Amino acid sequence: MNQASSTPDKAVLIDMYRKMTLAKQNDEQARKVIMSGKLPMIYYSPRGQEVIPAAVSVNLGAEDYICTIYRGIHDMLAKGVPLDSLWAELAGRATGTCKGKGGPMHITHPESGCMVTTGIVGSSMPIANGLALASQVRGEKRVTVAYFGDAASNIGAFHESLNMASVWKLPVVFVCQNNRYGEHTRFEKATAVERIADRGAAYNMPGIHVDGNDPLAMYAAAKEAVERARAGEGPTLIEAMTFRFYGHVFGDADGYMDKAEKEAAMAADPVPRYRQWLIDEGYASDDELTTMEDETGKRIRAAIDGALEAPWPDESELYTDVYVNDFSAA
Amino acid sequence: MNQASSTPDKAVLIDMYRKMTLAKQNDEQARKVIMSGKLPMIYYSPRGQEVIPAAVSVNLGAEDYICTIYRGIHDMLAKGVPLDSLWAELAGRATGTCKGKGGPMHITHPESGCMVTTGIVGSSMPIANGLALASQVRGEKRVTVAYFGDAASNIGAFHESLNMASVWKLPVVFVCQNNRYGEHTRFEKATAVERIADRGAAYNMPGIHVDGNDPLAMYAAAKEAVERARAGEGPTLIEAMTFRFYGHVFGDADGYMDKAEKEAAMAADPVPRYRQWLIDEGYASDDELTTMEDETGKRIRAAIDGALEAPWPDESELYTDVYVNDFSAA
Amino acid sequence: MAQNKVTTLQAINTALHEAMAQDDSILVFGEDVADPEEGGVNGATRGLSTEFGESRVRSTPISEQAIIGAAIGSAMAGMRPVAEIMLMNFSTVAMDMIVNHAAKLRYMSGGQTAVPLTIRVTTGAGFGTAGQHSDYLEAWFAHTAGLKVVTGSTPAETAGLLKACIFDDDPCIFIENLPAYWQKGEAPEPGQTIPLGKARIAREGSDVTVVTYGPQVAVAEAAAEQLAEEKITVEVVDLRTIQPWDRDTVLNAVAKTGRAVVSHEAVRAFGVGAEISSVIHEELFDQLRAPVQRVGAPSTAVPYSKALESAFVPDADKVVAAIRKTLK
Amino acid sequence: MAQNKVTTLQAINTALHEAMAQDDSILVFGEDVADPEEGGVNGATRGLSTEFGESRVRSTPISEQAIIGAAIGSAMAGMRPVAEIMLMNFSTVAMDMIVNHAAKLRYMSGGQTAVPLTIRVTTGAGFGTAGQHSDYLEAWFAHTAGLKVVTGSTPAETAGLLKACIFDDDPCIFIENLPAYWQKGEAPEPGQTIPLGKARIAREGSDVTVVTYGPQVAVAEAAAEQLAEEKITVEVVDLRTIQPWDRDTVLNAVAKTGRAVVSHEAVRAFGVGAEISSVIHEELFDQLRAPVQRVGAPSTAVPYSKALESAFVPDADKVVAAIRKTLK
Ligand SMILES: Cc1ncc(C[n+]2csc(CCOP(=O)(O)OP(=O)(O)O)c2C)c(N)n1
Ligand SMILES: Cc1ncc(C[n+]2csc(CCOP(=O)(O)OP(=O)(O)O)c2C)c(N)n1
Ligand SMILES: [Mg+2]
Ligand SMILES: [Mg+2]
Repeated sequence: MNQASSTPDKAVLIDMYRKMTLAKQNDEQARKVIMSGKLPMIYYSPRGQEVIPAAVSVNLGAEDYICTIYRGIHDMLAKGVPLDSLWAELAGRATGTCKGKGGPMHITHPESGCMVTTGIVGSSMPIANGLALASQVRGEKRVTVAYFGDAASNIGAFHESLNMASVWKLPVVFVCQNNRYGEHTRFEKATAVERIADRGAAYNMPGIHVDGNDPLAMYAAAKEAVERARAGEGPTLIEAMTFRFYGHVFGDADGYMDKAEKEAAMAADPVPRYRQWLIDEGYASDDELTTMEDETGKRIRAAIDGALEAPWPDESELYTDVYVNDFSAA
Repeated sequence: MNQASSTPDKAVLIDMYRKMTLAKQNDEQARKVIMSGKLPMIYYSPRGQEVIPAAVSVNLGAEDYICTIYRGIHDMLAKGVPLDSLWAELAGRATGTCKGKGGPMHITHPESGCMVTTGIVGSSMPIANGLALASQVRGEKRVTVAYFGDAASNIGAFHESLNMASVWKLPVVFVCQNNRYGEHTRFEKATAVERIADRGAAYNMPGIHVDGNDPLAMYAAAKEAVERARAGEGPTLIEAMTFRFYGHVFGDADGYMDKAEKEAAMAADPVPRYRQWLIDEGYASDDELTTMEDETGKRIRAAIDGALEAPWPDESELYTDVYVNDFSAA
Repeated sequence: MAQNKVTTLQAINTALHEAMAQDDSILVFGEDVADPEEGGVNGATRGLSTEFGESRVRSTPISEQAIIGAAIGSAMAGMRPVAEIMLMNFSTVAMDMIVNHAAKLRYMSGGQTAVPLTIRVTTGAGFGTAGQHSDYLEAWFAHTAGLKVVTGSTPAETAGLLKACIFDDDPCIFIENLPAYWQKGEAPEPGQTIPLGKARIAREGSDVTVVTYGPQVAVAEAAAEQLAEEKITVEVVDLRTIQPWDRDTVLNAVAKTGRAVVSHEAVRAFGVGAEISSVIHEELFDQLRAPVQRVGAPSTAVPYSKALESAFVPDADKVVAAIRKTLK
Repeated sequence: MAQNKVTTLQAINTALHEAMAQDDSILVFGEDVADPEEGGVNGATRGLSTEFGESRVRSTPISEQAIIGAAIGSAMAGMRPVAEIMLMNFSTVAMDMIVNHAAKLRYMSGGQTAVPLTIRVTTGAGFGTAGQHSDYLEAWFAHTAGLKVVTGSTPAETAGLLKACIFDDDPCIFIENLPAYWQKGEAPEPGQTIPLGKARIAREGSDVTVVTYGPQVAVAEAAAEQLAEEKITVEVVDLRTIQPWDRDTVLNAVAKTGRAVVSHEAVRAFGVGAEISSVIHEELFDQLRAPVQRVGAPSTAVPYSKALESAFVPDADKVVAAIRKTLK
């Protein structure tokens, strides 16, 4: 653990762990319920990447926005998307955040600031700019975070977004979760630069390369970037190094992965590591954390149970929400 | 004139001037014939930018490819697109390079290696990659040059192309003609970085910032890049600083331009400057160059006259060349 | 009334001024749109940044994905952005943003988020800008659920419809015809908006109905004039909103005459006319006295040469020929 | 014959192997297509890089514009690239390359350059991938002059048509249906190609003609089975090439029955069916006994929930209902 000078106070440290354990346990339950056959869905597990949104989100308020991606359930949970309507959406039910129309790749929950979840690589960034632009024009202090993956840094939208954000000094933080693979392709095979953070220079934008599995380092990076954005000083690019434990899509044959690298990454699971650190440093007792974990686990199970019993959307829902005033879409 | 160590020999120096004077005079005649009303066309004058393609092209052979843009008539002439069919195309005649179907923004002439002229900002680059890819796969020594403007460096295709070219070490040279404006917008207002050449680093690609109006410096930069590509060592990004004398589109009200900057640039017209240098350094006499110029002027006038008398395409041409075997397109 | 004539460009400019003055949430951005850049290459947005400031009126980098992304995000956050994509062909660069996001976010979010943006695009053959600058993609946008596709046929219509788009809560593609920019017509009434989804009878007639939109309305009117000499009277329906289109007005107008021609400048095959024609056949099969005829461009790119370009765009003669076919 | 059954995925894989072995100029690239990346997320290109090397078979960055650009340029230089755009929705990111360049370069160059590329795209609702992963854009491509748009309805058809696209000298959009990847059918004959532009009579009948393509061919066949019990015989035409489509075969098949249904999974409004329906009405107006009916998806994004997604895709019941309408 990189004990930075700016170690946050206890409440924040505990809050980060709360977010991490929520995301980790949610993922465990998700994989379980998929395996059980009770809730079939295509699932992009973010297991292993929990530290990043936990550390980012403790620097954000409910009014701040995020735009995330198909592999963003940890980002959503850290930002406060409620478990019940999230799970109902995953199950395609009428009580889901999006009435079952969006599904796992398109969770939206404006109340908690989760504005867009996208399935198109690179597309979180241009939309995040727009949210930030609205805040800037209105003179609000709101910050927008765009999450995306390492491979997304090779697509045109990344380039256009970072350039525009920099030229207009938009209050946005670009958080690249570098898990070293884009689908089955290793980072190095697709990306000409060694560090994505170095691409910041191409936009005259600070680029921070950070161990995204180190909560204190990640916290410091996020804090700096969020403060810069909030102060009207413009955008930051953060490259947070991490690893995804369960391949591209849960269930994929991971023959394309470097086994040793994967095993090492899993052995260095950042969540239990941080847990131990909290105990070692006296921020929490094992019991306290166990209680928190148990309670979190219960809430998740309840959300899943509730989702599985929730009503399906009525077929008429197929035709609504196309336009503000429903023309017949049939 | 930046007398680089690698000053080329006399034949090359003269050849560069030949290309420059051809482009310059062609532009002068183009503006004249447009003003006369005899050949109305939307014309993007490259006047002021002649040095760049002249210096690039003396490093290329006929088998090398270029992809250029609507403001690329100097690039085409330097590469060897013949005046007669070029002018017939500008006039929309059946004898034009493209039978009148392409027009000024879409000149193609594979025989001289001019593979694509495009009107979509940024699109010369991905296609240049493809041409270079074919050469690489076949083990040819052919080099492809992609010309584009400064403002094009802000569009997604730039980013994707440079990354892919670098990852695959494609034999391509990206030549950005930085004339400090994209349409009516000043470079600084749209571009987050001070030097586009610095963006090369984002792709682990050499980025050369060069005075594109200095023939020797430009020659040295082009030589280095073309040799690198030909040797299989991968792509180079060249940012060649220059200026366009006649605004975005010929005839635009140039109220958006900095008058002093424009006047200074025109006063420093690189073509007469180079002419004088050739004489001063004893590479050519005033008479020799005047003869060359006169002869060039005559060829251009003959091409224009020929074009204006050439037949219009038959209406049936509207429906051909849609597919290889003509289905009815009517 | 000569002093009341304005160009389409002036009408658009006035409409934008009016809208921005009326509602602070309206933003305008696109390449060169602010006044230091002369308010656009054609001056459509001239004066806006001077009046409303460069925070609300911004010249952008050449980054169409980022332009539409900025529009989508700000729209979701409660603004009413009017983004300009200089030419319709360039919308292909931003097609992901338009189709996968702007069009779908309301639906995919179950109605939680709205995207009240307007994308102004210009197009139109006639100026020799050839294959990459003159395409008509309205059929694509009409096929894309969630978008509204709108175009005007006169300066006043253009102004009224543009304002309706700006104040509409859905993403609107507003199509402007480049050659029509400098054509004059009656000035719009100040403050007037024209409701979306309602077609207009541009000319009454009882023998044949021509359904069309944009610059082809004038062409249809010219064709009607020509045929009036033969005592054939032609009804001309101006769709205004291409999607969702006004089936009632169209079907009533065709039911009246029993004969129809659908016409547009876009490529005929798989064009907007195919949908209109199909629905007319489906709904009025027994009342039709002849098959619906479609007029549109051939399946080619727009050619450069004047000799070819003028044959590409359907003219009044082609509309007259199609009308005659329905009268056989 | 059970040992002769293959999945569509296997048929595609075999076709690619055959083609690459036959012609050195064939390149394959796209995200994850090489074997270190498992030959694609679905394995469609598995084995190719091992057999033909990573110079000819390349996994790319996630850069769809660069992917299609690389295909266009190499095609112009004499190669026959087969570029994969993983899902049809992602083609929107590369739409400029496809529409402004691949489709137009032959025309704009006056025939000097050809672009013999094939773009393989996958799509199809049914797996809960929702609004951004299941769109059907064939109508867009069909509206774009210069492209050929092709899709198969069985493993053998898919293989034969894919090879025809690869060896064709024009840019082809080859559409693969994702749910059909794991469906089995007769194995293709080795070496067989199926000519472009020729439709196929998938089933003979004399009462009604259903014109369709891709996965809807099986749906139409199921509808035909259902109606056979009532002694209604249905002719099913598989378009194969959506553009340029085989008017002769379609019009003959409809002329025979005097009744037609056009069906596809894509959104009905402004879809491919509108063009086919319009042409049938235009050409066979006097022979039609009922208006042509169109079956397609509603004008919505593809919804996630199983409950909605299954109502989105037209099933045999919907085709049967449309057929009955023509029989009234
Ligand atoms: C434009 C586009 N191209 C391709 C895809 C298919 N795809 C989905 S996820 C993915 C990999 C993205 O990798 P990365 O950005 O590193 O994010 P990660 O999945 O590793 O979190 C790809 C290629 C897509 N969704 N969108
Ligand atoms: C994708 C796209 N967007 C916008 C345009 C309109 N446009 C044509 S040229 C131009 C400016 C390009 O500037 P730059 O790249 O610097 O080249 P220059 O014209 O200065 O040579 C613009 C915006 C276009 N052709 N393509
Ligand atoms: Mg990744
Ligand atoms: Mg420029």
